[in-house]
Amino acid sequence: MNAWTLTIILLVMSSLFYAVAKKRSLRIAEDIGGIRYLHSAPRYYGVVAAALFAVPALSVLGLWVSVDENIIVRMVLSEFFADMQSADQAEKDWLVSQIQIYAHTGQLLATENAQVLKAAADRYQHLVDQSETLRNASILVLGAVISFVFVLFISAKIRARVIAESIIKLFLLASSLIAIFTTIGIVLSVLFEAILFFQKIPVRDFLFGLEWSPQIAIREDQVGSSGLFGSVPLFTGTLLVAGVAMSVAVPVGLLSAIYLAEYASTKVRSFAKPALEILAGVPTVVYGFFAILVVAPLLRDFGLVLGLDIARESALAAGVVMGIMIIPFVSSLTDDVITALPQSIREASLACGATKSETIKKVVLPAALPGIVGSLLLAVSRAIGETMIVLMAAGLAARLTANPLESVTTVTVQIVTLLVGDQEFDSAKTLAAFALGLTLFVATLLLNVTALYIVRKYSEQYE
Amino acid sequence: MSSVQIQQSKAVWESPQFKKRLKKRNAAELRFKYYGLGAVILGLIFVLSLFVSIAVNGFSSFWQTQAQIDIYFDPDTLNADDLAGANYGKLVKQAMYKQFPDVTKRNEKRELSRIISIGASFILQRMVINDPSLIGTTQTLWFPVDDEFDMLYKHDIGRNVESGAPSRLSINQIIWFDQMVDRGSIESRFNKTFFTAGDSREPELAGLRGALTGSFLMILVTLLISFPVGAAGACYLEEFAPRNKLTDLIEININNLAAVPSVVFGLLGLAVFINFFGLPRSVPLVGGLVLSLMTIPTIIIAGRAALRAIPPSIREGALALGASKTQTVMQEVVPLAMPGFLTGTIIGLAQALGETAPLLMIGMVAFIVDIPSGPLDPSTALPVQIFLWADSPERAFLEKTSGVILILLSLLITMNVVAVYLRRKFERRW
Amino acid sequence: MQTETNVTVEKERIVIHTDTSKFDARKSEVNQNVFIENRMTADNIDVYYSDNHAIKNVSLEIRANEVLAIIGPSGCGKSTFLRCLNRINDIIDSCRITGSIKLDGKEIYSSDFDVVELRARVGMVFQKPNPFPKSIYDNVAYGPRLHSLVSSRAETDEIVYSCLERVGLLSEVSDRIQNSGTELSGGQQQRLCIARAIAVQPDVILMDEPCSALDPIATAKIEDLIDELRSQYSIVIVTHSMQQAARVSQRTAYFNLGELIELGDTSQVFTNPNHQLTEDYITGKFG
Amino acid sequence: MVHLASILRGFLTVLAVMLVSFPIATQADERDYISIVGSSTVYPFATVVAERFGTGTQYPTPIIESTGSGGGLKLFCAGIGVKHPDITNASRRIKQSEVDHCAKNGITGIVEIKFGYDGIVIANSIESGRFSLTRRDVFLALAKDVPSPDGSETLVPNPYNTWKEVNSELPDVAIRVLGPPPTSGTRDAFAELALEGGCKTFKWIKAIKKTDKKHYKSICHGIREDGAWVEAGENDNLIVQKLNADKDSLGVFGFSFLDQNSDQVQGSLVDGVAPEFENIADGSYVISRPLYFYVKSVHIDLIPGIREYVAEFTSDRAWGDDGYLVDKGMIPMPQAERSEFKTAAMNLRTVKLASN
Repeated sequence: MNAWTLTIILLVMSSLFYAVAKKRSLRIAEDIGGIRYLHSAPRYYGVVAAALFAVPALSVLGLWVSVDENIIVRMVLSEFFADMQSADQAEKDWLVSQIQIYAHTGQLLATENAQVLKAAADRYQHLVDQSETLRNASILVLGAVISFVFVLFISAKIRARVIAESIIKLFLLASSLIAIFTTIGIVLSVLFEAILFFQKIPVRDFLFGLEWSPQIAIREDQVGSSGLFGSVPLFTGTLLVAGVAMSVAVPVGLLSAIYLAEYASTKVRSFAKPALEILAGVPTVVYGFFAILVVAPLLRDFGLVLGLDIARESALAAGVVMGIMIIPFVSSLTDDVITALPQSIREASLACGATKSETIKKVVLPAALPGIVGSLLLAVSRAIGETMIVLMAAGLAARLTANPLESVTTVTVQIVTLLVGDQEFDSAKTLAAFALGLTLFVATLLLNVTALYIVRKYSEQYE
Repeated sequence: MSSVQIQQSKAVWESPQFKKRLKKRNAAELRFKYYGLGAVILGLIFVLSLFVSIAVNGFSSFWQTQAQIDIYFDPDTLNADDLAGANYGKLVKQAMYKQFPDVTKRNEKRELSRIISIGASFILQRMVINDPSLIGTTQTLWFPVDDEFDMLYKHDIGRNVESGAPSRLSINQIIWFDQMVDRGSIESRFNKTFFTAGDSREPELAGLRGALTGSFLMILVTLLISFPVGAAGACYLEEFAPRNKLTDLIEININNLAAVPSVVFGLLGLAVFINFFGLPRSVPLVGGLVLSLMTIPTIIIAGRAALRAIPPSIREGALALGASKTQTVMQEVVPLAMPGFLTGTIIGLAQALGETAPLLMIGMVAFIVDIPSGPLDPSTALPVQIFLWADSPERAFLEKTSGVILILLSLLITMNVVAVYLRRKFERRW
Repeated sequence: MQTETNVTVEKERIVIHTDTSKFDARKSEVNQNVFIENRMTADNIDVYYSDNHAIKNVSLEIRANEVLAIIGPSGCGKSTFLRCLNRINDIIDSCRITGSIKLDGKEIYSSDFDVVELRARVGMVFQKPNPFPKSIYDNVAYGPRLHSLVSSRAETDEIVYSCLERVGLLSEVSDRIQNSGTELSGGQQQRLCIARAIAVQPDVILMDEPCSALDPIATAKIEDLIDELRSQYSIVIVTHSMQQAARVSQRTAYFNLGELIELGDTSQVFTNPNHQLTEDYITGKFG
Repeated sequence: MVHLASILRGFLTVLAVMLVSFPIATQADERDYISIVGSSTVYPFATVVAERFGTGTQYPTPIIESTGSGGGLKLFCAGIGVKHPDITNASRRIKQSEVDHCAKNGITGIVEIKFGYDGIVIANSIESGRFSLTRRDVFLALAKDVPSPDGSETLVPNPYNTWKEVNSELPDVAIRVLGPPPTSGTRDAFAELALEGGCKTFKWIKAIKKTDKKHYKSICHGIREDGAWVEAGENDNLIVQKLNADKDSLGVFGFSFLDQNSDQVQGSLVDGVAPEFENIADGSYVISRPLYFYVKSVHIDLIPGIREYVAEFTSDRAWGDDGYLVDKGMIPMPQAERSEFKTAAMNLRTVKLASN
């Protein structure tokens, strides 16, 4: 039975139970004098019946699918290769793939033990088939029985609506819990690998080491670099690029937000604000391309005029483009903060004889400062975590420099370059990517939470 | 007294010092205003230069230079037993040699035959297999030219042979090509291939359909997962959740997740979906799952705002009629908040459509020619295709890259316009 | 109705101020019995918000050392008119004003009258107390610093403390003068706003329903303060409370639907209104 | 608003369908396309072959990920079955240790196909002067430790900052070479052919080889880490772009990239020979290396099309003297070698490394 057939059967069965339960509740209602005497509307009985069928069936299906292969393999191995119990994992895996490949294609990979292998493969296939049949039967039966029992016991007193509502509520709760699970997932998925990494490389060396050169020898006979995992150059590189970005985005973003909120006519505002916000919707890979296509050559030519040597892949080019990307974050968050300030404060200042700019500088900005700081922190967090622009435009040289004209590398770039291509999961090189990921996550988490705290505290002040 | 006081007061305001200060203050005011205006204009210049540079570079990718040649379907070359494996390139070469009978040297012949894209032989192969009766006939056909010549025709790139700068094109090739142009057998035509083909190593044969389909499948998966979950999460948090530590934790998590670097989500996808659950690499399903996790916080935040905008009177009205809390929410509140949910979803999906970094982590960067037919076929996505082509050495890929960007941007803009339209259409002031 | 409104356009009357008891010592050095002249005159003012004709051909004058109350039902344009007097309405894009308003004979809407100077000379107190989110001290010092009326810390201190004293706030906040102004109670905040306004030493103070957000005790304090301030400033107060108008003002203007219906001495307006509409409003027939 | 509610209902239905069908669908352990990993140097050749193969046959086009020779072999050797790649490309020969690693995971039948040559060029921007280097210059400029400049037989950390310091005939520009990381076959080959070639010219170092081979290797293959050698990732195209921008830098990459970008970069002469097609094919340009791909023979019946893919790769129209791979910059093997490897491929001859 393929996936679609099973799906359709499950759906049909659910609707069937819905219909049956609904009908039965209507019958009962008739007997006792009308629907009004039922605790809940008939369709709630239907919903509960359908849910009682589908939920157990799906849970069992999920559980089954995730464990059955393992169990079958273990059964086959213990049956035919009892002597292999103590063999190492690689050998077992090899045996299993031999069995599976024979079962699927009828191809024998090795000549030794051919008979046993064939028998094992037959057994394997048999078990797989059996398991599938058993699985399908059991989920259908299980769901059907539970649902059927419910249908049997439908009475005017059963509070179907309450049950249905708690099922819905449970689903809603589960959906909101996704956020927590995602965070846990992120932490777990980087934590284990990071711990493995820190067993090889001391945390101190990682956090405070001044040299980054993770290309340790990947084979014994290959002489590579010595494998230094000092992440300081990465963080300085990240901060350098983010710094350049912020020095573009903060003045432009802040000033344009102020202009649009305080000076611009409605007409200008209604055109310029969405036009600037387009920048937030442009994918970062496009910015990366823009950086190498337009900005880097432009900066380079400009540098030549000034007698500066700007590397094609410079922190400057990446930073400037990233700054352009961040402008709308700064400006729209600032705009929100500024426009949320009560108009009365502005009027008070103007009525004292302040000019508009004095009002802005002396009253509006100081009052909005916490909110603006919060939004700038969010923008910094965005800059630190940005990947594609730096990947395409900043380069790979892990250099400890504060000169934005040179090429630097960032945490995100290293994560990508360490992981893309080589998926082997035990060398310190790939593990380093997870350690970097963990650091990045923690750093942005701190920034975000601080920013959110500030913003929330601030917005409470004016509510 | 009053007149004296008036005099005094006037004296302050009309003193030259005050007037001078006033002038200064007004100048500062004007300056500040112009700084702001300058910032806005600078921002708009950024927007404009981004779009213009991409459009200028990318527009020509929608056209492809094609050459007209007469192909003789030589029965000697086309063995009826093995039509698929025949040497179709030879037909094209022969046709070209016929056009330039003077070319006899082996080396020159090779150069000559390179004018036409190797895609020509694929086209012939398809034609012959579909209609074997063509064998023995002569047909006048249009074929794409090689990307170098495409660049030559469109942008005059590579012509500077005489100036001594090296080029990949030989003088002979340029002369022959110019002769073909003079004969009228070279034309710039709409580049259908760009929209119907998958990736290719030959720029003139490369298309974005594979990436487009990949993106579509991925966004479909994202939509199907993130919309219900996001909407449900928003409902719970806004309508049902008690104010306690757990809710606070969820809120902090959601707000934080919306700002977590996307590359970290890539790490999550790699560790959880590929390594733990054993899903295959490079497939849209995994991409969609990762993007869902990124989109859900956006939808929840937008959904909560939509729910918050619905006045309590609606809920009170329903509750007063005896509806349960769940009924009220499901039947009265959610339908009213639906435009907000949809807007949030579309904006979230638009973000997801442009994401690249997490896809790099889960292996969606391979060379894939075939168009994926389902969420479990390996594929790339539009942004990844941009990344791949941006790194390609062939100059013709530069305009292809800009071309894909144009398509991607127009998709994103369409989605955002739809979102804005929905918001305007269904927006209600309570 | 137009004809009635013209009643107010009288010749500038010379009124001799007789009540000198409230003049403080410094002021009484000056000749006590002098002409009281018009500080501000508004002639044929019309205000439009987009298509909405909010003020219709209003003319009135504001005299030195008087409290002029503007009363009328909600939406009659009293606040709008008040906000024209220091051009604070300028910040509303759709607002358009025609007519002439003069401060000491100088047209305030003309281009050579700087709006900054105007607002410094015509202070304003708003309906809702709106102290800056700064310290009490900085709130009061804001105006003087802005206009460089003070050049040293000592001068600033002097102004701040005397203004706080004037509004009766000094004793209440002396120990927390560096605390935020937003921490004060509503009545205190409003008095702080008045202190902030008088710190600039304006000629005219506009008050837009200054007590509407306050409890009766705080209101009483503000009313006393207004009466006291009259000695030094011209005050225009918009209020929806007729009792308040009767208590604090010398003259009262009654607005209805953007028109000035009646203007006269407060006692006359409240006891013997010239116009039927005014009488109806005062006797509570509508409003 | 009703239609919006029905949209929601529709979504929920489809979601339910997906929830059920996905876990079952992902169970299907099937793959009908060839999965290829490996060297970034071979990537441009392999992708072209794959594309032609996909267009010319009924089989799906193979999926190719560029992972570097080392990373590719590691993936290749990880196991048998649809989850593991079928073919890996390499720009150097497989090592015994890798064969052993493969065997440990049950991969014994590895078919080796050598398909052409690639020169490794040391190139710079066309706008700068052309370098003429010896292997000894290269070694002295790039090795981590070099013989002391005072002539004694001791090693000192590389003291050279400019090319002129290395060899007075070279220009006075800072040593800055962009090259591939150790995962890449290009790096292996460069170390083996260029560095070791220069290294051997010091007799006393060569003598170490006999006594302590490991030490000898670490001297001759160790590349400096003080910034003069910049690991520029595995994407050789990126190096070309960087050279174009940074006129003083040199880059190390495959000949095909030089060929593709001959309007932007130029190859330096090595030992007096220019990196040109003929010179590499006849071996007079010394830094050239063979290109390989390895096929997991047990997968041949598992995944359809592998045999045909190999046939396409080893066909004359691909790797022949006039083949399309030559157009992409590969240097073809002599006819004899071609027919040898074609036979080997068709007979699935398993790789046997001479013990070294």
